[in-house]
Amino acid sequence: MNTATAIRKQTIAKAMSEALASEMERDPGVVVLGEDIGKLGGVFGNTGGLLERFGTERVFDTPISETGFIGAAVGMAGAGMRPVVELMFVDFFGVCMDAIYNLAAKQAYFSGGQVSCPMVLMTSVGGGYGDAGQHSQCLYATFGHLPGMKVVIPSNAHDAKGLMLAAIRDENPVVFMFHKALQGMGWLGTVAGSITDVPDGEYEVPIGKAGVAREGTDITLVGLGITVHHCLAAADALSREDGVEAEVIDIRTIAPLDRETILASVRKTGRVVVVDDDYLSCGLAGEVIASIAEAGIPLASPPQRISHPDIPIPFSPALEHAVLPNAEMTLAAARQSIGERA
Amino acid sequence: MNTATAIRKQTIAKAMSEALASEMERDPGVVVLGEDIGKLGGVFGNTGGLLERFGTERVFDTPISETGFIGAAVGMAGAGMRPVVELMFVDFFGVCMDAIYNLAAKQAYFSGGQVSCPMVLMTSVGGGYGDAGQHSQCLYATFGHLPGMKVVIPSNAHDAKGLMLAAIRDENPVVFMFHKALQGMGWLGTVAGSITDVPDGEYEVPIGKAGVAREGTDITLVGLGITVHHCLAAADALSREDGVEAEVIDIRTIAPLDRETILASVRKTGRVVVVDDDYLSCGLAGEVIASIAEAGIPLASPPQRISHPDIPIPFSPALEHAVLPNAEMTLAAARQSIGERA
Amino acid sequence: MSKTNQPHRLWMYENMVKSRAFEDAIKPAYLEGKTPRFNMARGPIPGEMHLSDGQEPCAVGVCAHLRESDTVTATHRPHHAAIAKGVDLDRMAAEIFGRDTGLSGGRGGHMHLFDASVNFACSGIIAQGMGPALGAAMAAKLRGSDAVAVAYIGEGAANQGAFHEVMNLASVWGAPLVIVIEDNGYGVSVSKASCTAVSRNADRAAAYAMPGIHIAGNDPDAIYDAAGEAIARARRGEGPSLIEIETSRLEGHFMGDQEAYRPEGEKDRLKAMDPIPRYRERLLADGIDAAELDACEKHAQQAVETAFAFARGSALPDPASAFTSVFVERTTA
Amino acid sequence: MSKTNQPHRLWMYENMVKSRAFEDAIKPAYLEGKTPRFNMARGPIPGEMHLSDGQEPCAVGVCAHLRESDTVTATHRPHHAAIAKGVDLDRMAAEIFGRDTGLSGGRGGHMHLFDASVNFACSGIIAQGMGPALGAAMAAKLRGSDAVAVAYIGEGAANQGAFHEVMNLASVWGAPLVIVIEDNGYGVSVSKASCTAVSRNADRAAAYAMPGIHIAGNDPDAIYDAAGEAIARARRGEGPSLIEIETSRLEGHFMGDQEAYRPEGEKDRLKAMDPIPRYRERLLADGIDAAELDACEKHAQQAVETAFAFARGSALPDPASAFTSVFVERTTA
Ligand SMILES: Cc1ncc(C[n+]2csc(CCOP(=O)(O)OP(=O)(O)O)c2C)c(N)n1
Ligand SMILES: Cc1ncc(C[n+]2csc(CCOP(=O)(O)OP(=O)(O)O)c2C)c(N)n1
Ligand SMILES: [Mg+2]
Ligand SMILES: [Mg+2]
Repeated sequence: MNTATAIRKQTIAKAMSEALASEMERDPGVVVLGEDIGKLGGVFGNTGGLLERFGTERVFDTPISETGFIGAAVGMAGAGMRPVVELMFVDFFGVCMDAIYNLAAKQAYFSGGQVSCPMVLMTSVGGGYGDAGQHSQCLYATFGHLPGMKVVIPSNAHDAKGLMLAAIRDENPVVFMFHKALQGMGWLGTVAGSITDVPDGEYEVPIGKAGVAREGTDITLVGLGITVHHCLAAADALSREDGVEAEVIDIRTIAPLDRETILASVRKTGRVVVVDDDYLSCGLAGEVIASIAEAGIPLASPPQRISHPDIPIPFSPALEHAVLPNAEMTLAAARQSIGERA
Repeated sequence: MNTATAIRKQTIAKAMSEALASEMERDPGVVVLGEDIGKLGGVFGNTGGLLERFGTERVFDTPISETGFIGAAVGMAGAGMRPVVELMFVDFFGVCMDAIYNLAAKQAYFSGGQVSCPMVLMTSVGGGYGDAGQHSQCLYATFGHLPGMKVVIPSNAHDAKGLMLAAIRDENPVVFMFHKALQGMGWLGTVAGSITDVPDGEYEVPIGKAGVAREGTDITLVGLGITVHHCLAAADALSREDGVEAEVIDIRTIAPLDRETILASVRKTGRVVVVDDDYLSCGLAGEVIASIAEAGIPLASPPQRISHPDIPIPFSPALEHAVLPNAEMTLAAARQSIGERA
Repeated sequence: MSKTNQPHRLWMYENMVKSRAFEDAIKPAYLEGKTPRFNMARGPIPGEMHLSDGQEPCAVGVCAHLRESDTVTATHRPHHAAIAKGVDLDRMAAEIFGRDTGLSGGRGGHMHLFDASVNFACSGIIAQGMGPALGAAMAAKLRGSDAVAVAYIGEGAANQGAFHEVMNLASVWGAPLVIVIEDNGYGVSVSKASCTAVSRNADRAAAYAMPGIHIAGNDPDAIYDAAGEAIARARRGEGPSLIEIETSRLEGHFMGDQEAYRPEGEKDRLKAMDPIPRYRERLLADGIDAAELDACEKHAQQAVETAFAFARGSALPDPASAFTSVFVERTTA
Repeated sequence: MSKTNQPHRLWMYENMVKSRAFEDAIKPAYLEGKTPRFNMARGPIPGEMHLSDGQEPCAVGVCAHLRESDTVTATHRPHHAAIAKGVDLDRMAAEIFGRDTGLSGGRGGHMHLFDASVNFACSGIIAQGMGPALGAAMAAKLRGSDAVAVAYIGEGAANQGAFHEVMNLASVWGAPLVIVIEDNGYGVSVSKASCTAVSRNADRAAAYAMPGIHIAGNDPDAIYDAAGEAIARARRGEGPSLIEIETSRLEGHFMGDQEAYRPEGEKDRLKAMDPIPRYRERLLADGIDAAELDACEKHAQQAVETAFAFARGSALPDPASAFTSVFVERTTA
C-alpha cells in the first residue's frame, strides 16, 4: 500500500537498496549475502549503505563461491530466515544453478510444503555496454522455464522498490533481475525512463501481475525491463507519426507469467509485437506468442517477435548494437504489423 | 552413407556404443570421459565395451567433478581432439553449466573461428520411472535456448547411431540427449518402437534436419524423443478409429531447430499438436508454436501443446503419470483440434 | 567410551537395527512387480533405491549427539541418517511408497525425505546438501542458538566443487557445521582410490584450517566419540569440523546394481565385518544383557512393521495434489 | 638466477615493460568518450577494463619457460599474460578496440583474447579457465608430446569449486599442468584475508598431493626459478604443480573503480614497490648495461605504438560478421 506522498525521483539501484533497508529494519531475519555487496555496496549499487547500517552480522561479503553461498541461503531460508543473495551477473548461473533450480526452487515441493524457501536472488542482466558474451546475457527464459521460482524484472524504480518488498515477503524463492542499462549507475549510462518517483513508505508491486505501461487500441507491444522503454519509444513515434495508438505491456513477472493481461490487450488490438533482449529460440517472446496462438485469438497480422538472435553476444559495438533489440526495430516491426493483413 | 544391408535390431544404448566404437577406431582423437562410463560401461549402457577395447588411455572414469572434466573436454577439443563426455543425468547441469554454455558453446565465437570445440556431451533425459524431481527432467529448452551448441535427441536406434556419428564428426559442441525410456536398458523398460534396424556400416543422420516419422494430410503431430512414440500411437488410433491421417514430425535436432520441415507439414495439414515432456513455459513446444504463428500459416484450429506442467516432477507414480505427457493426451488434443474450427 | 554413555549405546544399537530392518523390509517391497525381469519403473516403489546397509554406524554415532533443533542434510542414500535423526518412520515409509500420508505427500520419494519437525532434509545431487546445512548452521549462529548442523556426504562427493566452497565458507564464517564423509570406497562403480588425489579426505580439512578427523573401523563407539567432540566444538561456537568415516556399503550402489566392478571376494569380506552383529557382540562382551539387546531388536522390528503397514494402508495421492506445494502461500505479512 | 638465464632476464624485462606500455596506452584510449562523466558504455573501447599493472612479473616469470605449443589460459585480467605468451600484439590491440582485424574480429574483446597460433585463451568467469587448461595438458600427454599447460587464476578464484575439481583431476591424471595463482590480495573489493580460510593457497596443494610453491616479493627472478622447476617437472611427466605468487594490483579492479575498500595509504605503498623499476635497478646492479635496458624499453614502446596504430587504423567489423563463427564448418570428414 502506498503510504507516501512526496515525489522523489530515484534510480532502480537506490530503490532496491531502500527496499532492502526497510525490510531489514522491519524483519531481523533479512540478511544480505554476495560478492562485493558489503564494503562496495554492490557492483551495481543496489546494496549501498547496508553494511554501514546493519553491520557484518546481517551483510556478508562472500568469497567467490556462488554454489556455497547460494546453497547456504537455501538452508537459511529453510530455517526461517529471509536471505537476499546476489549473483553478480546472471551470466554466472552456470557455476551455481543446481543450488538455484534443484534446491531453492524445489524445497517447498520436495517437502510437501513443510519447508518453504523465502529467499531472493538478485542478479544483473543485459548488455549494450560492450561487456561481451559472458557479461551481457539476460537468460529470462532460462529462469522462466524452470518451475518453483518466481522471476521478476522491474522496468523502473517505482516497480523495483515494490517488487523487492514483495519478493522479500514472498514465502518462495524469487529471482529478482535488474537490467544494467536501467540501474542508474552513472558509469553504465541509464535509460531516463527508469528513473521515477519512488514513494518513501512501504508498498508492494504484486508478483505475477503484468503492468500496462501505456494504453492503446491499435497494436500491443509487449516488453520487459529495458525493452519496455523501446516499446514506449516506438509507441510515441507511432502516435506522433502514424496516428497509431499502441498499448504497451510491461511483463514485469517472467514467472509465473501473467498471460491474462497480455491476452486481454491482444484481444483488443488484434496485433502484437513482443520484444525481449534474451536469445530468441525457446525464449520468453516466443512463449508470449505461443500463448496468444494457443488461445486462438484472431489477429489482423501475424505476431512478431524481436529478440537477441541465437548467437553469443558480440563485444564490438559495431556488432552488438546491430543485433541488440532497440526502439527502431520495435517501431519497424510495429509498422510492418500495421501495414500487413494476416 | 549407409553401406550396410543386413537387418540388425538394436537398442539406442547399443547403437550409441557402436557409433562410439566405430569412431574411436577411425579417429585416435576420440576419447570418452565421464562417471561410470568405463568399468560399468555407462549407467545407461551407452559406453559398454569401450574400456575393454580401447583401454584407460582413451576411456576415463572420472571423479564426480563435472565442471572439471567437462571443462577439460573443452580444452581437449580446442587442442584438436574429439572428446565425448557424459553428464550422467541432464538434471546435473546445474553443477557444470558454465563449462558447457560459457566455454564450449562460445569457444568458436570468442576466438573468431580460430579454435573450434568438437566435443559431444551425452546426457540422459526424461522420467516416467519414479526417479523424482532431480533425476527425471528433460531440459530441452534450457539447452535449446543457449546459442553455440547443437542439441540432438534420437527417437530410435537407427537415428541414435547416425546422429552420434554426425555429432562426433561435427566441428562444434553437440549435446546428445538420450531418453531413459527409449534407451533399451531392461531395468528401465523400453518403448518398443525405439528398437530398430541399425545398419552396421558408417552413416550419418544429419544434424539440423527434422524427420517425418509418418506421413499424413489431416493434422501434424510434432514430437521428439519419447513423445514421437506418443504421436505415432495417437496417429495410429486416429487412422484406425477416426479415419484421420496424421503426419508425425520427429524434431530430432532441438538446436538449430528445423523450422522448415515443421512449417511445411503444418502448411499442408492446417492443424498442429506439439508434444514434449519438458516443462511448459518457455519450452520447445512453445517455440514450435511461436514459429508457426510468426510464419502466419492459416490454421483450421488453434495450435495446441502438451508439455510437462510448470511443476517439479513428482515422485509418486500416481502423480507422475498423471502429469507426464502420453499418447492418450496426444490423441485427445488431436481429436479436439480436428473437432474445432479456428 | 565412558560409562555415562551406556544409554546411547543401546540407542545406537536399536537405531542401527531399525535402519537395517527398515531396509530389509524395503528390499522385497521394492522388488514387487519388478520380476521376472528387473524394471525400475514398476512396482509400488519405482525409481532408484540406494540402501545404506553397513553404513549404519555413521548415522547413529553422529546423530546420538543431536537434538531436534539441530539440522541434518543427507544424500541420495538417506535412510539410516533419517532414522537416526528421528524422522517419523511411518510417514517416511509412506513417502517411499509414494502415498498421500508420506512426509511430502509422495512428491519427493526416497531421495527427497524432508521432516521439518526434526530438521532433516535430503538432496539427490552429489555434495549439494552441504550448502543448505551451512545455511542452517549460520541461521542458528546468527540467532544466538547453540544448534548445529551436520552435512552427510559420500567420499565421492569430496571431489565436487560444492565441497570446497562450503568447507571454505564454513571456516571463514566459523559456522557450527560438522561435515561427515561416509567413505564406503565407491562412487557408484568408481573406487575412491582411482579418483581421489589423497588417500584420506580428512587431510583436506587443513586446506580450510579446520580439524579433520579420520575414523577407521566402522565402529559406532569411535564415531560417537569423535562426533561428540566435533559437535560440542560447534556448539561452543568454535567452528566447523570434518569427520571422515571408513565404512562399507554391503549392497550395490542401488538395487539392481550387478557390482561387477568389485574385486573378487570383496563383498563377502565386507559382509563378514557387518557392523551390527559386531556391535552386538561388543555390547555383550561389555556386560550388557542379551535381553536388553533382544528388546531393542524387537522394538526396531515392530516400528518397521508398523511403518510399512501404515504405508501400505495409505492411499495414493490425488493427482491434483501434484500441483500444490509448488509455491507456498505467505503466512505472515 | 643462473648466469645462463641472462637473455631471459632481458626478455622478461622487455615484456614487463611492453605490458605496462600497452596498458598505459589503453588507459587514455579507454577513457575517450567516457568523460566528463565516466560511462563504460561509451568510447572506442567499451565494457569493463581490467588492468594488470603490477602483476607483470607473474606473466614473464612463468611464460619465459613456455613454447608456442604450450597452452596458457588467462582470466578477465589477461593482457600481461597474453603479451608474455607471444599473442600477436597488433591483433590483440585491434580486438580490444573491437575491430575487424582483431584476433576474433571484435567478437570477443578484452576478456576473450584467443590466439590459436600460440595456444592462448581466456575466460571471464572466475576459475573457469582451469578446465580447458587441464584439457590442453591432457591432450599433450595423450599424444605423447612434452607440451604443458598453464592456468592463471587470481587468489579469489581459489575459493571457487572449479579450482578444487581441476586440482584433483590434474593430480589423479598426472597432467602436465601448472596452476599459477596471482595473489593480488583482492577479488574486486573483497580481501583475500576476509574470505579465504588459509593464509597461503599454496598450502592447499597438499589436499591434492601436488607440490605447492609460495613466492613472495613479486620478483620475476624468483618466479622464473620456481616456474622453471614446475614446468620442467610437468614436461618430464611428473604431474601438476601449484604456484602461488604474491603480487600487487596497482590499479583498481577495473577502470573506474573508486578503490574505497583499500586501507589508507595502501596504494602508495604498493606503487612504491612497483616491480618494473625495481627489476631495472636489479639488472643494472647485476651489471647489465643501461643501454640494453633502454633498448628493451624502446622496442616495447615501438611495438605498442605500432599495435595501437594498427588497431585504430582498422575498420569496424561488418555487422553481418556477428552471425559468423557461431558454428565452425567441418573441415574434414
Ligand atoms: C552432481 C552429481 N553427479 C553425479 C551424480 C550421480 N551419482 C549419484 S550417487 C553417485 C555416487 C556418489 O558417491 P558417494 O558420494 O561416494 O556416495 P555413495 O553413493 O557411495 O553413498 C553418483 C555419481 C549425482 N547424483 N550428482
Ligand atoms: C563465477 C564468477 N563469479 C564472479 C565473477 C565476478 N568477478 C569478476 S573478477 C572478480 C574478482 C576476481 O578476483 P581474483 O580471482 O582474485 O582475480 P583479480 O581480479 O584479483 O585478478 C569477480 C568476483 C565472475 N567473473 N565469475
Ligand atoms: Mg561412496
Ligand atoms: Mg585477486
